[in-house]
Amino acid sequence: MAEQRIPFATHAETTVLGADEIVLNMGPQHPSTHGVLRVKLRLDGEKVIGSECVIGYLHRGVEKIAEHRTYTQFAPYVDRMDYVAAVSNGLGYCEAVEKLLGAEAPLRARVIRTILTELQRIASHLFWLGTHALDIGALTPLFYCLREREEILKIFEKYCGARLTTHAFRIGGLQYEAYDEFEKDVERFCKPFDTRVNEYESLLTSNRIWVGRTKGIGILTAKEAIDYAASGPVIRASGVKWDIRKAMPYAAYDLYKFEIPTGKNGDTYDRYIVRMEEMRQSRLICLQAIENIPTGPIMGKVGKVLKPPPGEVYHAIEAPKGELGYYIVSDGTTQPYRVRIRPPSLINLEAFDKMIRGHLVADVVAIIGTLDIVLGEVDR
Amino acid sequence: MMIPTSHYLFLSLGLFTIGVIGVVTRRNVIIILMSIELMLNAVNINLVAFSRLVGSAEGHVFAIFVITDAAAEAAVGLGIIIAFFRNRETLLGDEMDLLKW
Amino acid sequence: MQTLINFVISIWVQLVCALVIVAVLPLVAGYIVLMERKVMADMQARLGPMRVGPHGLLQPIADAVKLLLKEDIIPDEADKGIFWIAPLISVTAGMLAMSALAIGPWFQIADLNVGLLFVVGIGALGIFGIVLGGWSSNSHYSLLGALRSAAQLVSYETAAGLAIVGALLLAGTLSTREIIETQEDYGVWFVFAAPVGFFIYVVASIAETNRAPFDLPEAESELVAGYMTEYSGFRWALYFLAEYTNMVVVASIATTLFLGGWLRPFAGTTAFNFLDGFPSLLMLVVAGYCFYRAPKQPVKIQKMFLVVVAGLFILVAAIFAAPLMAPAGSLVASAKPGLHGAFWFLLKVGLYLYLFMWLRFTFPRYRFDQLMRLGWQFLIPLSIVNVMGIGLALVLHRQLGWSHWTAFPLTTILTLVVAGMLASAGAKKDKEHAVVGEEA
Amino acid sequence: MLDQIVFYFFATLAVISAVLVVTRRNVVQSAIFLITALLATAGIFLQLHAEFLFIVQVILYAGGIMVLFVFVIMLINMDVSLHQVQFNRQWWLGLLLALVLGAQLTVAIAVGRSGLPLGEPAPATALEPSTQLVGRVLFSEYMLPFEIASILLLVAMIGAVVMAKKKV
Repeated sequence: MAEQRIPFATHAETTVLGADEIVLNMGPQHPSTHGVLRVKLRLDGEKVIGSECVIGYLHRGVEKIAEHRTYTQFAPYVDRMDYVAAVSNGLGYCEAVEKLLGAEAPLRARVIRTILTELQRIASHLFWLGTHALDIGALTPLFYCLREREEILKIFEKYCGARLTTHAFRIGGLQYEAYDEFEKDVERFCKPFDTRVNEYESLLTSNRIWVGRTKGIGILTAKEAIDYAASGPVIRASGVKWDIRKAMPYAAYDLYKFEIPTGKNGDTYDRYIVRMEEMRQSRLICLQAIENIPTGPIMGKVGKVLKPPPGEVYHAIEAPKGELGYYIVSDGTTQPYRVRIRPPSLINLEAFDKMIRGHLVADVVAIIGTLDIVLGEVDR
Repeated sequence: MMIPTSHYLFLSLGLFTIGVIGVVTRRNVIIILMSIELMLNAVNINLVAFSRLVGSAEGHVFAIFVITDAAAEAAVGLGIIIAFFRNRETLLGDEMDLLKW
Repeated sequence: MQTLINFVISIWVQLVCALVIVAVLPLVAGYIVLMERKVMADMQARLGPMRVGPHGLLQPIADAVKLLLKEDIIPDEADKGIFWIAPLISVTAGMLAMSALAIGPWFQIADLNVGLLFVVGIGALGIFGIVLGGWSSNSHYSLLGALRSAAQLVSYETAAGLAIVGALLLAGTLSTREIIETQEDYGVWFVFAAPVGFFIYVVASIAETNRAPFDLPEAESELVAGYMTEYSGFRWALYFLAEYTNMVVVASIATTLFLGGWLRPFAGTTAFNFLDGFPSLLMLVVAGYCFYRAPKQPVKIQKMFLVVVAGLFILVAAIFAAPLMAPAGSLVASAKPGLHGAFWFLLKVGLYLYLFMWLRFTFPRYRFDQLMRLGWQFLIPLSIVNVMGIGLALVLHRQLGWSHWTAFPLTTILTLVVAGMLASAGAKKDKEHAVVGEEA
Repeated sequence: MLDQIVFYFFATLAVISAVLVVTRRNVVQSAIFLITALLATAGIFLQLHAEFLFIVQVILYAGGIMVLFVFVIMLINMDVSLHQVQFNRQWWLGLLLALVLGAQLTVAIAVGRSGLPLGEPAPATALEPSTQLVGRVLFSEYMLPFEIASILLLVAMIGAVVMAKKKV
């Protein structure tokens, strides 16, 4: 047999396949790569000894598009990055541009933004939980999770007319006033939600199979997590208490009390526990916020044509998946000179190869799931 | 109308001979192992046919022993083949010319 | 010619049974799929198939037609002959295994004196279909699925076999018919005499049929569809047919060995004779539900269809009731064991399958090494202990004259103690593995 | 009548598949035909009223040993062997052996006709070696060989594990 050479960027030292090594190509069409991620795995039997992620199948050049749109026109595009958490994307962009303009949204707008973003965090985590459990083989939680997520999407729909790519916020505040039943709807969702989370946990948390499949899988120590610049639940599960909502408060987070859940071992199980706890905390934030939504205007003074002064700004928010940063350079015209987006999924995905080495094929899907990537965001 | 015992013997002979030819002429060790299984099988037919002829269960008992032996042989043989293939990347019997490597 | 006719006449019952199995089993498998989808929908707070026929009742037929009409794609690099024949091997093995099962005292193709071993052994041949199909597809996913499948089946076959041995010790025979008759004589199903054995068999049989949480060979999220990744259309359907046939086979084995086969609950106790009315009653309840739902169907033809279904159920109820009403000794009355036996057998098989589905929709999937560890380090030792325990109980009962009520509970408790020890040892080992994993 | 049909059917099947085992180039196909041959032999056992042996043959040979074979064949990369010469030049030796064996059997039957009634039909129900009888003989008279066989299996198992391990 001719020696088969497979280029491996991450594993250059041994490129010749031995007698019992095979290369398995997972994706881009694969049920559990969450979109169009392609993973090339080098296997010894079922053990992974090397991997390479091939990304870019969903690249749409979002950053380049920004250079040919005005600041306002570009706002809906960011919804299409992390399409399961569109509200968070919008929040990050709007706040970044506001920072560039030197303006600030009124308090009422910020509180409503906070509520919607936290609901979006719950929705995103629910979607993650369902698909992650499905990857590991538990079919049923997905449908329960989607049931709850549906409630949140209904609130979004009532608020701004869209369910998925909401474009809920405007630069400088909000376009829409909260509808009449808004507080009631949020409360109706949040009040029983913790029993729902408990319900999911009763299906999974102490299940022997679930624990066996997630404990000790894909370990990322605190130091490694920092070295890889991981963020969000991934770094928190490794024991690093890093949450931009606390570290650099934005929107109205400084008004509310909430905890930052952290894990100890940095394995898949800890990331699961952290996300479950985050859902509970988000629920608490929502409940605190709807108690007292301040009255007042919802739109700040930003003018009709946005023309920020020349300069640059970096603004990061804590999106459901981690630190979502916008770096915007303005040359004083109506269009941004450059927009660079720091997507949490992409940065977290870089730890994938580290996490997967030495585990089995079955763990690959568990680790892809636990990183909670959305390919729209990875590829942009 | 019954079948004479000699017919079983000829069948057994046929299978045994084919097995022998396989062992002698093939180069692939897996097929050689399979040919040996064929020969053991031929023996079993004999044992059972004779057991029937003389009316005792001993033939069956021996056939069971033969099958046990075949299982042991297959396990060890295939173990050797895997170890061999891992080291030499070939399955040809005539290239198995070292006792230790 | 005359001999041939005589031969056919002498085996006409078996021929009819065989025809029924070959002709009806695909349909039954289709309806098991429908039942599974409905059970899944129920557990997942949704409705499941509702479009084809009232409540999706005709869905299996629509699916079958669709699969038959689909293009039969054979991959270019596949080993065509083997690719072609592999699903057939699986199906044939499954159906052949059905032939020695006694579904009710009347319905049995062959009462072999090695009956149960025949079912187990022939059923195990289906693995060749899976392995060869996976190999011939020439795809890494298929190959991995096939390898997993082979390793899994061989491992769990051992545990299942030893669990069966435990029950066989109680029965003292391999003939399926006699096993059930022994349980009738004992007056107790073997599940109560050997509960641990039943547990082992349940777990092992799920693993053998590649069902969740042991569905690694076709784990959707990992291997796409495992050994059937490259299959499509009718051949794919054949694999599914084989899988569901195998489910029916293992459920039938469990029913025969542990759940009293065709016996009614409390078969020997005349005080419970009112249970004979249960089959008719159940059918009437189903018919009543159909009548209740019929007016709510949106389309007229669906209403009529449901009424027809209800009518059929009433007819079946009448058939079950007839032997009870008829005067004793008449021909109709003598049909009771056959009819009711089949009912109870199928009911138990259905409940067993329901258990399968329940587990499938509740548990996550095992990983391959965990699966192997569970099989080799827990189930197989436990099943050996179980065999010894049952042997001990039989010695105590038969040689030393202990009563059933002390001997069997005692050995069961002993076995359970061993099971606990095994489980705790396994947990300790798991921890060590985890520690090693952290270091590495 | 039926007996004969069954016997000759299975005998033909066994011989044809045995020939194919030896002549096929592809190892997987050989393995499949070996399975067929083994199942045909099982059928002959059934025709001989050796039901227990029939099922042992199916479970152990076809279901166990052959799964092992197929498993190993799949583990080992097949592309290598397809392009090599599969036969060596010893066919004359094989033919010679076949002739010798055939002659031996013919002589044995011709001479032994007086000793053992080999040409006679096998008795139908002189003895039905059922499962129970086999078990009784196996566990009483042949207890020692049985135990030795179990030790043999144990040794084989350990040997196979040791050999297939990566680092000895």
